[in-house]
Amino acid sequence: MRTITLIDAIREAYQEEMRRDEDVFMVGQDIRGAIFPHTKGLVEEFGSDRIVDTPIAESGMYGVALGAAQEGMRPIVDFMFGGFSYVTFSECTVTTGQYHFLHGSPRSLPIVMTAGVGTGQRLANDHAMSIHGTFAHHPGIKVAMPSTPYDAKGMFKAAIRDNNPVMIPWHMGIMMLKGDVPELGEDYVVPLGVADIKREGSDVTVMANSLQLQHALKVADKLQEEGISCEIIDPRSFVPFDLDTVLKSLEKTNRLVVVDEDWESGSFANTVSANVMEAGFDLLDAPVTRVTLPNMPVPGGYMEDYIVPTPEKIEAAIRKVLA
Amino acid sequence: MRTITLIDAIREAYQEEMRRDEDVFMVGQDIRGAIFPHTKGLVEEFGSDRIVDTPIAESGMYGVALGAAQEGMRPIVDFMFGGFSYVTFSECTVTTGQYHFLHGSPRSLPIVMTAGVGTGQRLANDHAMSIHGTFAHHPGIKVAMPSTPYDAKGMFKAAIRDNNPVMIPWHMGIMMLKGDVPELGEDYVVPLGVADIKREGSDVTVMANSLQLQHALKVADKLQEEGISCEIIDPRSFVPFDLDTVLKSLEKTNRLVVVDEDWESGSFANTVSANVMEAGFDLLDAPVTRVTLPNMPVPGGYMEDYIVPTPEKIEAAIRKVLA
Amino acid sequence: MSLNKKQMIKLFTNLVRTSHYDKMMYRRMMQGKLIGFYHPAEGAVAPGVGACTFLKKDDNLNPHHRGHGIIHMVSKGIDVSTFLAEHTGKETGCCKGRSAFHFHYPDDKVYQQSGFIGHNFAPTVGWGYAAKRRGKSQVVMNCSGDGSYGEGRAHESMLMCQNWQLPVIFFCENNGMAIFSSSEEMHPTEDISSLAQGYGMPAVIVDGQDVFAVAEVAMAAIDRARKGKGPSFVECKTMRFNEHDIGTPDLKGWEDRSEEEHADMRKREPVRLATERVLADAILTQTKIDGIHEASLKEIEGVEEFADNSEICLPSEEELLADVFVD
Amino acid sequence: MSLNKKQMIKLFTNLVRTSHYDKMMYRRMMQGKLIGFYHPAEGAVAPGVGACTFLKKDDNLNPHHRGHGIIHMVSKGIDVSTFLAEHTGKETGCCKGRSAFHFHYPDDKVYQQSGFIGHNFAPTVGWGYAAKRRGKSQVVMNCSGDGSYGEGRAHESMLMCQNWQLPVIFFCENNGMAIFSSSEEMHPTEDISSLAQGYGMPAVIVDGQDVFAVAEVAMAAIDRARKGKGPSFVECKTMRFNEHDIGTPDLKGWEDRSEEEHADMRKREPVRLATERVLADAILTQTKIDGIHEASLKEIEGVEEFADNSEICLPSEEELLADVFVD
Ligand SMILES: Cc1ncc(C[n+]2csc(CCOP(=O)(O)OP(=O)(O)O)c2C)c(N)n1
Ligand SMILES: Cc1ncc(C[n+]2csc(CCOP(=O)(O)OP(=O)(O)O)c2C)c(N)n1
Ligand SMILES: [Mg+2]
Ligand SMILES: [Mg+2]
Repeated sequence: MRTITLIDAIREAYQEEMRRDEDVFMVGQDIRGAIFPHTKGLVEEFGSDRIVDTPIAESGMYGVALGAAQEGMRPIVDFMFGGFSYVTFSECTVTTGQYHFLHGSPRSLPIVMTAGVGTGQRLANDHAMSIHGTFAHHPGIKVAMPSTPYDAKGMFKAAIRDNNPVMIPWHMGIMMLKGDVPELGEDYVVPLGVADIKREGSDVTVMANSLQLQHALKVADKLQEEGISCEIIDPRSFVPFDLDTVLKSLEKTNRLVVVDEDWESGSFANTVSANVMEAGFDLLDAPVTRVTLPNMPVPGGYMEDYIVPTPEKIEAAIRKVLA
Repeated sequence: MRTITLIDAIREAYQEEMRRDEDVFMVGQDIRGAIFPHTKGLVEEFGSDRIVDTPIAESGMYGVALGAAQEGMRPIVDFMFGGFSYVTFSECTVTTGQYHFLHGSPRSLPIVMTAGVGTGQRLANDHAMSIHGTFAHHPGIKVAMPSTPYDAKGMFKAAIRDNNPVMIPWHMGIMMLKGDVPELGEDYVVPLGVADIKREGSDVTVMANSLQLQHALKVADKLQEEGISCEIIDPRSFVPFDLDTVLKSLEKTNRLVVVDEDWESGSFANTVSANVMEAGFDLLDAPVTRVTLPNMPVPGGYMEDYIVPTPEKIEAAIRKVLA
Repeated sequence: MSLNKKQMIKLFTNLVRTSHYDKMMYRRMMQGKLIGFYHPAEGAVAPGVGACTFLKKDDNLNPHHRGHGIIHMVSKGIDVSTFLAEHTGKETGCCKGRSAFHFHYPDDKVYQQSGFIGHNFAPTVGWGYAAKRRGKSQVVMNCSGDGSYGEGRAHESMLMCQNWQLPVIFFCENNGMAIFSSSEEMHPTEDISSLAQGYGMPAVIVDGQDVFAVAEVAMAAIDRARKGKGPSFVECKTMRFNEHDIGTPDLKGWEDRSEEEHADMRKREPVRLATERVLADAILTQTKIDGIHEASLKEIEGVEEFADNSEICLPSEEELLADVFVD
Repeated sequence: MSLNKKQMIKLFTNLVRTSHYDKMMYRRMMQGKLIGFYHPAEGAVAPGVGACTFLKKDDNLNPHHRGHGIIHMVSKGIDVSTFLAEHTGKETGCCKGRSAFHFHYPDDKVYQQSGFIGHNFAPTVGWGYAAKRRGKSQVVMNCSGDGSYGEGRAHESMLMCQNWQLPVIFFCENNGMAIFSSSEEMHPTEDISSLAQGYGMPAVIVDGQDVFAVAEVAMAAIDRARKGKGPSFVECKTMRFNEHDIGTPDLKGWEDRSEEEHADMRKREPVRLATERVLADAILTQTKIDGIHEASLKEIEGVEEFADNSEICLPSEEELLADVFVD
């Protein structure tokens, strides 16, 4: 095991998969110069016909990926910031999601989409919004987000090998988070669709991902001192979603808090809540409680800091379901 | 009272509001020639600088509305089919929704967006998808959808007078539905944010809108014969959402079925379910049960017919929550 | 480039075939025997025939939505029996009856028919990229209407294809109309192809009623692209004889298109023009021509029988859900 | 059109003021005294000054994101003390400290600074539509970079503004770069303004380091638009002296921009060029020039004090939620 950052783990995934398969390539804007460090040094190794920079033209840029995937290649398309995917939204949701199924399911579209997402830079809404919930609403696209360097490397590798379109953003707030990953050369993947219990516990189940997972783990440490035992589940994938792991945990805890850095209305948190209610009503001793962004555009400046889910809000939600 | 169709009711709303206020105008594609009949005859009365056709350029077309609204006008922008809003999605969700709030809330953006939505024409996904759930996920935009000619006229008038951006699609499956509306000249609005009990009942609450409301009413008639009494609530608005009316109904029925013609994952139905659970857990004798589109692109052809929520599926859900 | 006799016969044959196909689609739609809608191509069959008759199997094709691509696909040599089956919602359809008009012939390099106008442009860059990267002499024939060039995606695609000198033909079938909107009103210059100037992309304008003229410029553009000389723009001036899609009124702006306009258009019906030409040039005799019509009608009868004798399949929701993703 | 002395002094003064403003923003960012990021305008102040100095209050302005619009807004005469307050997250900011870089001066007809490049183009059509419909002689100055013209929205906007002959100036500040990407690589022709040809829109190219030259072409374009003669395109060839935004490496493609390139650029620093010109033409004396610098620095000191003495406001979630919609 070595200790590396989440963003370096993502880069290792690209490198290993591009070495393994000639058809894997990346397209984005300013990725050769590494506007975010997940693409640092890649152009030197793979050349600028596999690390492809385009004009500021998101539809054309995404079109490189879409057309090449139809031609049997395996593109990774980097939107830079998650919100920029909205600039070519019809293609990257509807066109992409319906391609396989609507055509009678003869050919799939192995496109990986990625982008930095989330708050923390105080840049406001269009540079701070989450996109996993929006993509999870649109069928035919897998959606996942890693929370640790280990998961990041393994999940990006799984996404690149997946024959379906996968949207896998990474949270800018944990880009420099360090963690253990296997030695270089040890090939591993973290399968999409499998949740991970990041901490075992017995009193309450907390579902959280990415930056919010880090917050939740901190809160769990603190509550442990009071004798409150939190089980922390990282969904890792939103589509497909591993509901079973959550239900199993609820058999023990009977209480669920879902933390989701996204607007409450239409959030993935709500999807979890609704499904848990339908599939596990009798398991619940308290209503599923959600910690999300309030239904307002994410403000920039200092105001960002206290609109987002914080350890304090997570703690309060946990205390509420335990009350 | 007169009896007119839903689509004619919408047109009357446009006419009356455009006569009342010079700043109200429409922009779209082929609206002068009335590609859908809600704009029939408008250009003759209002001229082609108020009934504005643009090239096939959704961003530019939406830009007419956005820029004119910033200049203090009150545009109605018609996307033709709901899915076409995705072609300029960043503008009509993020840019529009954040305009007022992010700028410190000094000026609002009175844009009305509309489009035909929904299944029934067997044209498949991109021509058959719903958009109310997606828009309801994005803060700063009101979202509503009428279910009857009376509501259609009153809600479109309310939307045009509203100082906020409003997305108000209409369902193609009930475009020719007839119903009573007040005489011409009798000015009325149906305020956004107020749900309507379309049928009173005591055993189970069913929330449904648009075409699905019609289905639900039929099912209620049928079940009445068996002595099952359904209370049917039309939310009318998704944002703002009138949760109180639902909770109040649950005090009586303790059972809720939410019908929503949208994909299950990330649907408005899930938002209702999650909020009802948090706000009314103790009112529920059974889990909130949802009837939605399955998480797959909407197929065209004959297959469309039995993927959508049907009276049969609604009936089954009602029986399930009553079991 | 000048066409030889064999090429002219092939073009003429495809013109006859495709115009019968279009009529068949029209007839069936009127009979209630098609799913969804149909955008008739009458008057505008020559561009697609000219563009596609000499494409190779490995060349990428984006068929124009007018005629739902049948003109282009038949001309390219694709078996369209599964296309009609799809349009009738049958299990034997190219998309198992799930797609309405969104056909898919990946082996023949037809990947999509988007319901969103202008959504052909973005993946075009990717097809061109793949062709270039793999060093194959594959070309991309990207056919769409004048109206589609309103979309910003057209710009992004032309820009990027010219940057990278991709083997792409921007083949614009300018019928002067987009639903009710005339291109005079919706485009600021006389020719859509003036856009190409902005990118330094070569452009040519051709009489889109003359299948032979179209084929000559298309072949030159294909040749150019195949030799690695980059993209070009071909604008065909063509016509739409009927309403936009069956059942929609036939307006310009908000008024009926005039009788005169219709009468004028009909004078330049492409099959008639081509027939006059092949007779005048003694390429074909009237007997041969009659034979071509007969064979076409026969072919189409077969396609209709295949579709009509196929089943409607109604898989369960579970089966469909299992088909959303592959393993 | 040739500039009179008063106009030249106004331009020179704005050039000095705005370049000090830009330096102040740079300094504060380096000191950790700004929210978010800052895209320095050094080397590229002349275009914004030339474009905006003679706009009227009622003219619509889309300021370029470089310099976060401060060049353009100061030149238009907007009070930017609330701009710096916003960029420091204060309650007195033009957006109550909520926006980071998304400023808003609706009374001065500056409606937005989008975080999405190219999102200036769509509402431009609406501003032009409103101006035309109301029959006012209002013009729209739409300033953005070479890179922004990659976006399809640029095409849709130019197409529609030309169709409707709207009073819009497409003012392209071509610094040859977009983050790390050179316009040589990302645009297929020498000049971005070649795009205008596609729409039959008049275009002019000007030395963007020469504020007086820029002002002359800008004034002509404004005049044209104000007289109802339709849109036009102005391309300023300018430079970016620093990295894209503070802290990002200064690369071209993926390699450092060379020392030579930097040295060459600095030779054409716009304030120096303008100073030489006003001295040579005896428009201003060195003493007057010194006075202009001093006054600018003083003005900026005031703006900084205002921002620094303002409060950070932290309203409650409820207060904020109540501000999402108006009644
Ligand atoms: C994004 C989008 N906008 C609008 C439409 C509606 N629409 C369908 S066909 C069409 C006209 C297309 O015109 P053109 O490209 O000239 O082709 P033609 O129909 O004239 O052959 C329009 C506006 C659409 N399908 N997609
Ligand atoms: C839609 C979108 N894509 C990409 C970006 C990232 N981005 C910010 S500035 C910029 C470069 C803009 O270049 P240009 O328009 O030439 O202006 P310059 O920065 O050179 O002054 C890019 C790519 C963005 N903000 N929005
Ligand atoms: Mg056309
Ligand atoms: Mg630039």
